[in-house]
Amino acid sequence: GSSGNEGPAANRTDSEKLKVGFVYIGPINDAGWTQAHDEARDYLMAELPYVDASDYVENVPENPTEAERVITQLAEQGNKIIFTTSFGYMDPTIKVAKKYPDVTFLHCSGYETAPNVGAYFGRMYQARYLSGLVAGKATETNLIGYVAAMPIPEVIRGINAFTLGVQKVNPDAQVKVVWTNTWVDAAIEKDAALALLDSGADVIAQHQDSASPQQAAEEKGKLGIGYNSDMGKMAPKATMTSPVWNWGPYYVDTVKAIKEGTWQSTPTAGSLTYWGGLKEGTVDLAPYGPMVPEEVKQLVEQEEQLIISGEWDVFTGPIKDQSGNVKVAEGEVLTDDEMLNMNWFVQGVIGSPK
Amino acid sequence: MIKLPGTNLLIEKKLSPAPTAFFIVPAISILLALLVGAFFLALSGHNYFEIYTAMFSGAFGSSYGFTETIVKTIPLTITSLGIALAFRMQLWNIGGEGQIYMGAFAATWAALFFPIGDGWWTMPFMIMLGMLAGGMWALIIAIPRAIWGVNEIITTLMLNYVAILWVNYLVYGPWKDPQGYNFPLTAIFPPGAILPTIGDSRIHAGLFLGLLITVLMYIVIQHTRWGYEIKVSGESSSAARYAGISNKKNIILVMFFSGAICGLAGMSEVAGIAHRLQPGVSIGYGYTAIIIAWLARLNPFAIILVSFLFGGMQVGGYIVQTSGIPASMVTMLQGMLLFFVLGGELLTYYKINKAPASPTRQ
Amino acid sequence: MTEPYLVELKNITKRFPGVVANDKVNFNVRQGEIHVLLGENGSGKSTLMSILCGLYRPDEGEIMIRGTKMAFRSPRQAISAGVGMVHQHFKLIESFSVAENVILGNENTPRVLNIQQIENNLAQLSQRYGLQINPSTMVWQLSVGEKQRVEIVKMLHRGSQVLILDEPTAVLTPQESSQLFRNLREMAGTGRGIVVITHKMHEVMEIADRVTVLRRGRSVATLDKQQINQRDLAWLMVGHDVVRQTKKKNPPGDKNILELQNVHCLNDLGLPGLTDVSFTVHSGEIFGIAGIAGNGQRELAEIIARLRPVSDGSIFINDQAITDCSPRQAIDHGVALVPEDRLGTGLVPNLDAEDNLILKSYRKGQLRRGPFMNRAVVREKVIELVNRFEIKLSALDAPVKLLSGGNLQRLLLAREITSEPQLLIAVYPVRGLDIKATEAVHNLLLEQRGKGLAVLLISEDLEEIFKLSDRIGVLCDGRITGIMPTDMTDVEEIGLLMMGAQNQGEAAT
Amino acid sequence: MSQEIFIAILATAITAGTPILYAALGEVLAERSGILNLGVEGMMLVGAVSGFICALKTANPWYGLMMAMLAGGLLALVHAFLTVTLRANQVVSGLALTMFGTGLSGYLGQSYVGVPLPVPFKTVPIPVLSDIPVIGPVFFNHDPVIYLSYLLVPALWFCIFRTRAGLHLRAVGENPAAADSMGINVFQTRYLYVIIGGMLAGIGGAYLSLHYVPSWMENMTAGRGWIAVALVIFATWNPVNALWGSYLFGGIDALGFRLQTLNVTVSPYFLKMLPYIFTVLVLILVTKRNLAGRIGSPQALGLPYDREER
Ligand SMILES: Nc1ncnc2c1ncn2[C@@H]1O[C@H](COP(=O)(O)OP(=O)(O)OP(=O)(O)O)[C@@H](O)[C@H]1O
Ligand SMILES: Nc1ncnc2c1ncn2[C@@H]1O[C@H](COP(=O)(O)OP(=O)(O)OP(=O)(O)O)[C@@H](O)[C@H]1O
Ligand SMILES: [Mg+2]
Ligand SMILES: [Mg+2]
Repeated sequence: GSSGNEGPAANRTDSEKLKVGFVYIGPINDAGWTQAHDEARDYLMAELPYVDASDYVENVPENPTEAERVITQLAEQGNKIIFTTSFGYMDPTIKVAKKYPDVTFLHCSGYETAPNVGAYFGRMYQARYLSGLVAGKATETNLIGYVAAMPIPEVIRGINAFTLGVQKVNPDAQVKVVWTNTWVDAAIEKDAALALLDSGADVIAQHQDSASPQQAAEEKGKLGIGYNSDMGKMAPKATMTSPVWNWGPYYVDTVKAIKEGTWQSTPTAGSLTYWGGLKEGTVDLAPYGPMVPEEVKQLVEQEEQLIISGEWDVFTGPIKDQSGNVKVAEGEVLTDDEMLNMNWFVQGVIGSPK
Repeated sequence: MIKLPGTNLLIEKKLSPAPTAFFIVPAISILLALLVGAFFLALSGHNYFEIYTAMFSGAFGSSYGFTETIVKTIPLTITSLGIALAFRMQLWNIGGEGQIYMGAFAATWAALFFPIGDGWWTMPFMIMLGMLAGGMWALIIAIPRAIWGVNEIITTLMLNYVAILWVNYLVYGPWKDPQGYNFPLTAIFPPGAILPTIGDSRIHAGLFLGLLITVLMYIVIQHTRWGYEIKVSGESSSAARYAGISNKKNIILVMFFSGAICGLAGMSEVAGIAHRLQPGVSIGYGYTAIIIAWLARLNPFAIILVSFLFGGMQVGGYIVQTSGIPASMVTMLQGMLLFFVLGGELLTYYKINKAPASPTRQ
Repeated sequence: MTEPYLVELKNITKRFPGVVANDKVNFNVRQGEIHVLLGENGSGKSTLMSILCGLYRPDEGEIMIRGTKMAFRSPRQAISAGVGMVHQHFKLIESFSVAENVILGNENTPRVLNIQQIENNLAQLSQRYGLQINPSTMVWQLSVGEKQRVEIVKMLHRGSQVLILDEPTAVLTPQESSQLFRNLREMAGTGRGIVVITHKMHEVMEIADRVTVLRRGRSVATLDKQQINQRDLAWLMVGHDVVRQTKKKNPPGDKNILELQNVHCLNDLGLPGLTDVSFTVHSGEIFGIAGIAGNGQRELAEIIARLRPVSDGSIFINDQAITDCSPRQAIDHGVALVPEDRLGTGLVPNLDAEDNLILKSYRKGQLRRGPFMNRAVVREKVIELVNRFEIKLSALDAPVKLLSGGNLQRLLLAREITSEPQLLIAVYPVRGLDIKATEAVHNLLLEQRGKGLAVLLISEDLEEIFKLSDRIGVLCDGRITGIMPTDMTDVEEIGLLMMGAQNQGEAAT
Repeated sequence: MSQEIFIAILATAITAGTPILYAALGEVLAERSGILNLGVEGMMLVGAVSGFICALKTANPWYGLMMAMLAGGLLALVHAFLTVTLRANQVVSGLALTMFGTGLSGYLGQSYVGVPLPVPFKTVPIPVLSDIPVIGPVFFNHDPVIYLSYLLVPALWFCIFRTRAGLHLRAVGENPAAADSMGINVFQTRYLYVIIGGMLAGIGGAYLSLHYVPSWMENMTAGRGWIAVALVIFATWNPVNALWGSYLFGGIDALGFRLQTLNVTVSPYFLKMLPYIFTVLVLILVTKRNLAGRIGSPQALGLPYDREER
């Protein structure tokens, strides 16, 4: 059942509008992952006047009982399109989708699709590669620290892309990885950054949900690369730039396509329905800090154009893994599927991909 | 007798509470909590009436909300029953959370790694192993408690973390699904390891496990000699010893079964809902169960009712988010509700009187 | 009296749920006197004094100290008004040292503690009053007598002018008691007012300057030393003459039911509790154990019921050794016990009469049905017991902690007697009971003896022992100092044995 | 391991341990008075957020710290009222407090996520002392809140074991009836120390948001309150043990990260289990050797006191 007239939400809603719902892992103002999605939700409403995206639920645990219910609830409340924005919602999304064939579901970062479930993600590795160029130019000790949350492909891919960027401009530099095994503990993340700084790193990159790794760098008078959103304001002296998400354009396009009936869930990039990158504007670099020299900005600009034009992508051979074996031969490019499954580190990364 | 600070009201103990007090007092407490909550909501510019209606109708009003509340009730009921069994013997098992995780862990092993493969035996085997693992996990605490009297509140709490870390280790490490793009999930269970659901709702056969345990628990507690022993042991260990009841044996047995039942809750969550092991199997059910068991006064049937209300409160909590209430405010209101129910508890056993102004006689 | 009383309590009333513990009680204390507060168990003595020391608040009535009206809201105020009390159950912190216990709550000790100096001061203080204690010892290491001394020193340290001692001699040896009385007399000599609570008449005769008698929460008389005589006191205390019944003679059976051979055990403090105890109890015999409380009575009852390990020696029931049995096996061998601690051990306070009545039999006979209990049969049996033993219950399902002492004891006895035991151990069976209830319990015991049961009666009341027992064993400091057939001994001889005099011609079994 | 890394691990252990230390010290006081407060996590969170907001508004971290104490104390007051006056179940009340505090902090902090704090507590090396080799960089190159804890720990130890007030506190937790009969106000004492406990928990939380991180994030304590509860037992209710215990607990992560940077792989999961397992073992050992009463476990912990109850 999906009569849009149930519940109080209906009171505030013009029932002719197309209802779009969102499920979030964190609070909407987390200055990170969830906020990026929520800003895109605002953007969506602003761009498409016929869309009502006022239904969102925050802090939904990646626990199947909870997630499945919240997703169902949004479907029940008459939402025709539902974005589920964390990996752990994959199973629940697929399950709910079976019961609501007339609702379209979009799951972020997972690998399963169904006729009415699309899987979408962003080629964050492209932005990370660019940020790697910045870091590679900046390091003096030739050691860059990387605070990483969990050893999953998304994170590993980012580390590799970043490292390739670093080594492109500075073949002697290496990237040392420390796993925190948490997404949300700012204090722990700072400790991890400090450990890296103490071991000689002078630039700290990160894949976490807080800005504390750059704050650590700033405290020690070193530099950092943020993530998720422009973290420059949290550590202005340290943050050179941050690879950021920009989901707005994709959300607008997708909602339009679904409304017009042209949308299809068929995977186009590996297991994903959509995997947008720099070209689509899904990922980007946040504005540079004042410490980034003009020549570096130009270099990044060049590389960015190269990627956007489609002439070249990050994982183009030759690429060796940590033990020196050639993983991608000269002239070859990793397929999307190989990238999505990545569980090995490129040469130049210090640490274990586990 | 207590004098309430700043008033001349005295709180006096009643000899025995009126039977109606058990219903009326919590009802009044909840009402009061809602009132104060309404005040907060109004203060932050929300329409509290609309929100309360949404919360209520979302959790109980529609057939969908209703079934979801039941889905939520299943793990809460089973865990609370396990906790209540221990509480009946005055054993403060705060370790339900860890026991759930261990139950889920063992059930997953049975489902995915049992060498004989999938078949009709898988489900009973999962149930058995899940309960065994929960029980054994509780035994780690029960044995030192029985032999040396080691305080179980803290030790059970500590083992929760160990159990959660253990499951995380497995799903991020050796048990990761090879087809799972390296994500922290085990493979999906084979069909024999999945609990059937009712119709196309999510209500799974764990419901019947829960009901079964409820009835069993009622029978054991009310009608068996062992149930009688637990009651005596819990009320007075010296009287139990005097009557020839072995406290040690009962501490161990009760903690084992308490843990086993919590383990069953973990098993039913993975077999009924998730169909695989992943982080976050339980989101604090072990702790919520403490509150439920205690509010239900350890009565198995009351536990079902209170779990249902709690399930509804949490389901409703997500519902009202779409009315613009932030998640944090919902948690806050839930905490406040507990304060009130807790404070109201007093009124069941006590009555409030005016302090005598002068020592005159009637 | 021109000079105001040191303490004056006027029309004190205190109610507890279900009882009026004090009912318009008047009581006063003069400077320099020892005022004895006499009354049966449960007559409200402790309650009255707890009100005076600020622990309880009276529902009605007033407290005057040196003529000034006081409203104590807490012990603190009573203490600063100079009232100190040694409670019946000591209020000491076991994990603290003596010195720490003594200075507790005293606002005059410096904020930062100089333990060395405090201990020196205490040593001096206790020296001055002849109360030997070592200030640095931990309280858990002390004997009961020493603990009491700590309690008294606590009060002296606080400079208490009114000293209340609640049943101070219950836990003391005769020597310790007379030492205590000498100390008290000395303290009274310094102008303090001293209140001693007791229900022992001979103590009144020994130390009282005045005596106030409480009966059922009311004060029935206050007498001066010259007016005191035992008979009147007894009459006042109990409400009627104490009738001494002649003992029904009964030829004891010749079967040895209980036999103890050279039994040793430790007490809770890990010190010898029983030393080399041997005796036999025959069927159809009441064997009385006389002795001052705390001389091994509890340990004796507990080792026979197998609640306490035996360190040496053996115990037999019907010639079968039960030395290594569990409590459950002892029950199955037919040992029934009416313990000293009725509500704590003998009964489960929060459970109802039904659950309490089946405590020993729930796993036996018709009450069980496989793993289940046959609740119907249980209820039938319970109703029968309640009627037969005339237990007054408000409801079958009310917690027994609400029952009166007499009914509690009836309930306990009903359960133990109907468990068809071979041996019934009754520890202080009439403690806290009024005359009528006492008679009923005594008759029950005699009746059981008549049916061939062996009874081990433990009591501190010589009158009771003489009235009921066929033979008397005397326990002193964990040893049996003598065993005499009742008709071949008298109170004097037993009293001597209780104080440790060894009996030469020990009567063999 | 080189000396620098060793120093760095120790120095980080101190920073990481300090929020736990403050919360644990507070819980030591509450439990010493006989009240188990499982609401530490909630009190820390509310302390963190209110301290952050106040520091932001007043541009002074010290005011923030005071506000955190106030907020933590107020929350503890609720627990005290429920458990001391109304004699409610301490476990349930503590759990409710954590729930309430978590929600309240998230609610209050809504618009402060991702806002930088311009005035955090800064690291201030202590002259002379910080120049001592090893000792200096480990202990004397920190922020004022840590230095405060160096003073607080011995002060609390002294108070608990060497002063009249401490004697009274311990007496109330051991045997409230005895303490009461000696004129110690059991209710007042319990209120006092539960509230002080809440204030210290507030500082613990604020340390995260005012120095450690420094910013506000929902749920930023990430379970440190529960670790503090464990630490109290680990420390056998003794502030001095709590000090090194908290450094040990805090140092586990620091150690794990340093090992990672040295390319030593230790499973972080097993590493993180250690403190919990230690705590259980300590409790078993303490109880088994029947030291509980003598080593500190307050005998009346968790039991409501009713003067006229029999
Ligand atoms: N392993 C167990 N699991 C469940 N309940 C048990 C277990 N062992 C004993 N019980 C229960 O505990 C109670 C006491 O058991 P126990 O065997 O000591 O009784 P019993 O009186 O000796 O019985 P029986 O005469 O049948 O041996 C019984 O009610 C029994 O059902
Ligand atoms: N705290 C209490 N709560 C409820 N009832 C009480 C309490 N204290 C005493 N009573 C009741 O009040 C009455 C008087 O008790 P109290 O302790 O004053 O007697 P007592 O004369 O000291 O007896 P004993 O010789 O046994 O010490 C008894 O009926 C007792 O059950
Ligand atoms: Mg008394
Ligand atoms: Mg058997």
